[in-house]
This record gives sequence, C-alpha cells and structure tokens, in this order.
Amino acid sequence: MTEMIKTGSKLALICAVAALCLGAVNMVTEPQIAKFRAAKLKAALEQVAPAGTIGDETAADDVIVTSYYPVQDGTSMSGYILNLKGTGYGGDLIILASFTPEGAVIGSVLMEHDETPGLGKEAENDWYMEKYLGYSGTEIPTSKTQLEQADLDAISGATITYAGIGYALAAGSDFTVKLGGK
Amino acid sequence: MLKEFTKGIIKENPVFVLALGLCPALGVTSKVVNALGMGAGVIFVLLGSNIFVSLLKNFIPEKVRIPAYIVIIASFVTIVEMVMEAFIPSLYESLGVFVPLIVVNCVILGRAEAFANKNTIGASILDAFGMGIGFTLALIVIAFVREVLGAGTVSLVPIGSWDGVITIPGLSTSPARVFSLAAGALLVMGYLQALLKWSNMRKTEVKK
Amino acid sequence: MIDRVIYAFLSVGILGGLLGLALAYAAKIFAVKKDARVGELEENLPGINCGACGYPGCAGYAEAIVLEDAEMTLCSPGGPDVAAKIGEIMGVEVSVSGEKMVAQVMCRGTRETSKTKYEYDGVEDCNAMHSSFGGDKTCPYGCLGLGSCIKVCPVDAITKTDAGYLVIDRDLCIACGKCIDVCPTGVIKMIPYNAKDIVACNSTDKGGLVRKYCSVGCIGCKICDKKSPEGGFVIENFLATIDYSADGNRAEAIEACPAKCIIDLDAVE
Amino acid sequence: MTYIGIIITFVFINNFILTQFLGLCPFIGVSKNVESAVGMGFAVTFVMSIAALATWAIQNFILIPMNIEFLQTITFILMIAALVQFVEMFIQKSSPALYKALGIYLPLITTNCAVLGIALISVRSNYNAIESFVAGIAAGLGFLLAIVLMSTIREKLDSEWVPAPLRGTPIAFITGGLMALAFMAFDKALLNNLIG
Repeated sequence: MTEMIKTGSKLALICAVAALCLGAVNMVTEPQIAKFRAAKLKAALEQVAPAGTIGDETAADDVIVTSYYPVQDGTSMSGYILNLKGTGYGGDLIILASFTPEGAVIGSVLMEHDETPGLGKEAENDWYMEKYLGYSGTEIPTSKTQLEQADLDAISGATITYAGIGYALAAGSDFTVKLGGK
Repeated sequence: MLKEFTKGIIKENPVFVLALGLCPALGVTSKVVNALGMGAGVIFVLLGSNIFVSLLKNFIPEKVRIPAYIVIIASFVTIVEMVMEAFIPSLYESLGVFVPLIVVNCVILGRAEAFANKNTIGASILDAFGMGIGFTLALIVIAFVREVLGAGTVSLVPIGSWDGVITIPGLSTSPARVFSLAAGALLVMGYLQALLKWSNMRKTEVKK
Repeated sequence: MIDRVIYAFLSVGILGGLLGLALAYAAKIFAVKKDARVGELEENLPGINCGACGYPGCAGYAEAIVLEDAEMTLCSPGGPDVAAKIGEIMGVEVSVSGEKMVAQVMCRGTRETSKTKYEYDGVEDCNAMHSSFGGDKTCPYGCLGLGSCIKVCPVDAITKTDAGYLVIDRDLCIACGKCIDVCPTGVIKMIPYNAKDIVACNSTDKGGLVRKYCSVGCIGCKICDKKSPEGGFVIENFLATIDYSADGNRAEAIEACPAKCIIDLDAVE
Repeated sequence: MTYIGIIITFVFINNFILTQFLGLCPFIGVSKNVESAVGMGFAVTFVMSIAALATWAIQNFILIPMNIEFLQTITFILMIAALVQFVEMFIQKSSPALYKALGIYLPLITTNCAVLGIALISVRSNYNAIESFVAGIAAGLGFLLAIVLMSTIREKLDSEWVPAPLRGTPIAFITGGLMALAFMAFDKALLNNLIG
C-alpha cells in the first residue's frame, strides 16, 4: 500500500514541479506574446482601414463574420472592418477585410491559415488580395470560372483556398450592406 | 566517450538509420529554415530531457517511468513553444502544429528510454548532442532537396534586410510542386535512404 | 498572475498524482505473476527468435521451459553453452551430446553447368518455381538458386556467389534448420561444423542420366572411395555421401573425381 | 460539422498518415506483415478514441476554467501516456493472447504523433465531446486503412525482385509516397459533393 502511495506522490511531485516551471516561464512570455499579437492586429487594421478613426470591436452573430469595427470619418461612416472565418483546404481561413458601407471591398489581409505551402499559402501575399479590391456583393468571384476571369485563380490546384476567400468576402460584403451604415 | 557523440550523426542517424522522428522530419521540411528551427528545438529539448532523465533515473519509480519521462519532455517542449512564439514569431508561424509534436517525437523518448535512464549525465549530454545534430543534419538534407525541387528556392534565416531566400532562376518559375507536399516528402525520404544504403554497400564491397 | 501559476502547480500535480496512483494500483491488481526464472532465461537465450526449438521465439521457449518444463537442449543456435546455462538456472544438470552442426547447400550446379527445361520468368521464390514442373532445372534434386533460404535465414549466413550457386557461412550458421524447411528440393543438409569436404550433389539418378543434364553432378562412379578409402565415402543409389566419423585425407578423391563435385570447404570458393 | 463529414475528412481527406504526416514511425516500422498492421491499427484506433475524449475533458474541465491553457501539451501527453500504459496492463491481464499479438506495439503508441495530433486538432477545431470521440475513431480508421494497405503491398513486395539498395525501409517510403499521391485525390470537393 505504502509503495503505491510513494509511486503516486513521486509522479505528482515531478508533474507539479514541471507545471511550476511552465507557469513561471509563461508569466514571462505571455505579456510578450499578447503585445506581439496586439501589434500584429493593429498593423493589419491600419493596412486595411479606410480613412477615419477605427471604432471598437463589436461581436457579430454571423456564421462567417465573427466581429466588426465601424470606421468613422468625421460624421459620415467611411466603412467597416470585419473579422471573417472562411474554410480553406487545410482548415479555417481567418481574414480581416474592410468594406465601404455599400459593401465594396476596400482591402483584405489573410491573418491565419493552415494552407499548403506553395499552393494555398500564396494567398498570404498582398499582390493576391489586392485583386479583390472594388468588388462587392455577388460580383465577388467564388466559382472556379469567375476566379479565372478575374485572374484570381493564381495557382492551379489551390482553387479551394481561393474559393474559400471569395465566399468569406462575399458574406462580409452582404453583412455590411445589411448593417446599413449603423 | 566521444563515440557517444559521433555515433548519432552517421552510424546511428536517428532519421535515416533508426527511422525515428519521421513525423516532424517529413512534415516540416518544406523549407530549409523550418528544418533549422525544428532541429534547434529538438536539440534543446533532447538535451534538457536527457539531462533530467539521467539525473532522476533513480528517483523515478519503474511503474510510472514513461509518464514521468513524457512530462519532463513535454515541459521542455512547452518552454520552447512559448519562447519561440514570444521572441521569434515568424518561425513559430511556419512550424505550426509541429512544435507540440516534438514531444511525441520518437527520437526524444527513444533516447530517454534507451540511453539516458541507463547512463551518466555526461554520456547523456554527448548522446543528446550527437543525436540532435544528426537529426538536424538529416532534416536539412531532406528540406534542401524538397525545397529546391518543390519551390525552386532555398530559404535560410533572414538576416537584417535580406529575407534569406535564394531563388534558383531556372526552377523557381515552374517547380515540381509535389515535393512540397506529403507525397513528395515520402518519395524524397525513400530515395535518400536508398542512396545512403547504396553508399554503405559500396563501402563494404570495397573493403571486402 | 500568480494565482494562475498556483492553479497550474496544483492541477497538474493532482492530475499526476491521481494517474500515478491509478497506474500503481492497476499494476497491482493487473499483475500477471511471471516466474522470475522466465525473465532470467530470456536474457540467456540468444534472442534471435529463430524458432528452431519449435516455440514462438525465445520468450515462448523460456516460458515453455518454466511452465511446461520443455526439453532444455532444443536451442540449437545457443549450442552446448546456452543449454548449460539453462540447466544452471533451472537447477538441473544438462549435458548436450554431439558436436556443433551447420547447414550446407549440396549443389554447385548453376544455369551454365546444368540444363534447364524451360525459361522461368516469375516470382523470385524457389517454392514458386518448384511448383511448376519441379523448377526450371532438368535435375529435380539440385539447388534452384532463387534464394528463398537467403530470405528466411535469421542470421544472413547464406549468400549467392557471382558464379550463381549458394554458399552458407559456417561461422554464422546457427543450425536453426529454417533453410532446410523452406528449400523445396531438400538440397540443404546438416554437416558437422569441422567437416573439411562435402560431396556437392543431391541427385540419386543413374550416372548416364546425370551426365546428360549436369556437368558437375555425382554419377556414382565410386572412384572417390577407391582413391581415398579412409575418406569415409559411402556410395548408395548412384550418390556419394561422406560419413564424417572417418576423417582421413580426401585429396586424391577430390583430384580424381570426374565431375569435380567433391568440394574442399577450406579452399574458399 | 456532421459526424459523417468528420469521418470522411479524417479517413480520406485529412488521412492522418498520408496527408497530415502523423504516425509515420509505426507506419514504416510495423507494416511488415498484415497481422501486425491490423493489430497496430486497432490498438491505435482504440487508444485514439479514448484519448480524444479524455483530452476534451481535460481541456474543458481543467484548462479553460482555470485559464491555464499553456499546460495543454503537458496534460494531454500525460493523460495519453497513462492511458496507454493502463490499456496495456488491462489487455495483458484480460486476454494474454491479444496481448502477445499487440503487446509490443502498445508502448509504441505513446510516442505516436497521431494520438497527440488528434487531441490537438480536435481542440483547435473546438469539437464537442461526441465530435472529438468520432474524430478519434475516424482518425484511427484512417490510420488503420493506410497501414493495412501498406502492409499488403509490402508483403507482396517481399516476393518481388527489388534492387538491393531499395530493399527494406526505402521501398516502404516510396510506396508510402505513391499512396500519398493517390490520397491527394480526396479533397474538400469530395466532401462537398458527397454530403452537399
């Protein structure tokens, strides 16, 4: 009986000490990681945002749009920045995109994804995302043929990723139109 | 004593000879810089785990041997994960799901189970370095072949303004993209091992 | 901030403790009483799991010795010293009669020296070839040379020479008999380790017939026995074999043999 | 995601071995003959489904409430190691025959990247309890499918003539690579067409 207690307590001790070290390291690294993530978000917001001051984030109960930031330029509403969650080949596609109140795409950045390097991963580059500028609503290409016409099917074999982005942006555009400049 | 170190590099190379640690070896080697990052992570974790396992080898009861080793390895991996995410985030992003998988990397638990819990700390450290460097070299070789064929570039650690990517003029325009995928990695691994076996066979024939 | 570290410390500590206790408790109730001697025996057995003793590997044999008190001298690879050690562990006097045996391929006939009945282009396996008309060689007793024995030998003692016939390395061979079981023509035989020469033929056909299909086959002419009477040559139904209890010099016989099928094992092929 | 969707994803589209690179060590090491491959496949499926459930419980009952998610790796792998050792002892006691067949592969499962892989992936795509369990089974079946296919091919290869340097693991890798090429045919489009 005591032998069992000894084994159990020894393992408990090892696990506890390990967890303690992790807790300590975490205390050091967590603020650093938080700072880095905030900076990355701010940089993305600035890159995408239209002129004006960015409002604070409000949650949205939409399947694809997770949250949005209203952007005010003086009195008029110059647009919205939306957090979009599309589905690509490898998994979720987290996109930050901004739309005019009428739903036209102003800018978009691919924040997080698991797409295959060399194929879907190319969508990370700005030269790809800029091709969506100006499109709004149903014009945003989502099917393979539409993507090809708009020269958006940049790399063959990665159509699923690009279609995923197209769907997400289209949903974002409809969402902003529904907001109607609130 | 030096034998402990050198054996890990060629004679008992964990990837090519012992066929251990294959998941990260094939998963992450689409770019050379990833291989370097993963290799560094594995060396650090292997070093730490070998030291602590051989330090505690009498303390850890036989019945809970594997869970105890795994906890030691896991805590080192989590430290690597946190430090990497906090201080070198670009590398952390490209290594993705593979960083936590270092903990189940057979090389580390294999060395803890087969070596560290039977030898002195000094030998364990040398073994860790040997195996770690052997692992990293194997990863670099695989990554180099896969990246040159699969993407036509060789991406190294970005220093200052240079983003560290050497593009090969001919290949980079139309590379054989399959090599940056799962299938290509397995094929490259197979042919590299065949090459190694062939050179060993020729060496033994020459000797005979 | 500190409270999360304490949470971490406590939660993982407790989880580890519970799991440790559960494992220790499970080890107690699930303990399968394993006789200590079985472990000890396993250490002393060669560990090649070749199955020569007829049990599934060394672990199986060790258990069989302790639980079903199997014969203690079945481990042929281990030879006399392993048998002695088993006796020592089991506290029983064990003596092993006879000396160390090794396997040898009793045929040097290759596609150049022996005629073939048909062109074989199929699976690289002697049994596969043998299933179609007893193999491509006209001689039904000879070695087919496709190396099934090479694949089955647990210690890689068998190699194919450039000339095309198979040779078994006497120092590596552990006499487990797997090659003998797998060989369809039964051309592999056990000979004592220190045997100096072999008659490399397994054909009991009449001399005239053998001469037609193989230039290195024994035709049963009995010259070997005449030339070296103390060489222990025994010729029955047209095939010479050696009785290794007689170990006289066989040089004249090797010289005189018309088919040159008496091989001096020490003259390395 | 519906359960069928999960099963199709993990068995075909994101097959653990051939597209996700998880569990390669036993895939190469244990696929020499069909019996050991089937044994390994079932042992892994069994452990993966329980591990997926257990790690879901740890994540939602311990890690999230106490906001200590950085302990994810350590608690998951601790649970998996203990689970595998428990299963090994249980099988050794309850059916020695099964243990003899599987015995040597069970400790191998602790170091199997696939088991921790499924735990992390189901947490990352925040499946609920049942979805995690189904994902565990599906991933296990994907593993079983790949390793059994591989072992049948390798058994056939044994009787074929293979150039000397390619014999053994090299030909296993190349076969695996060709299988992975074939598995690339299963992609998301398959899922959409099948279940709309």
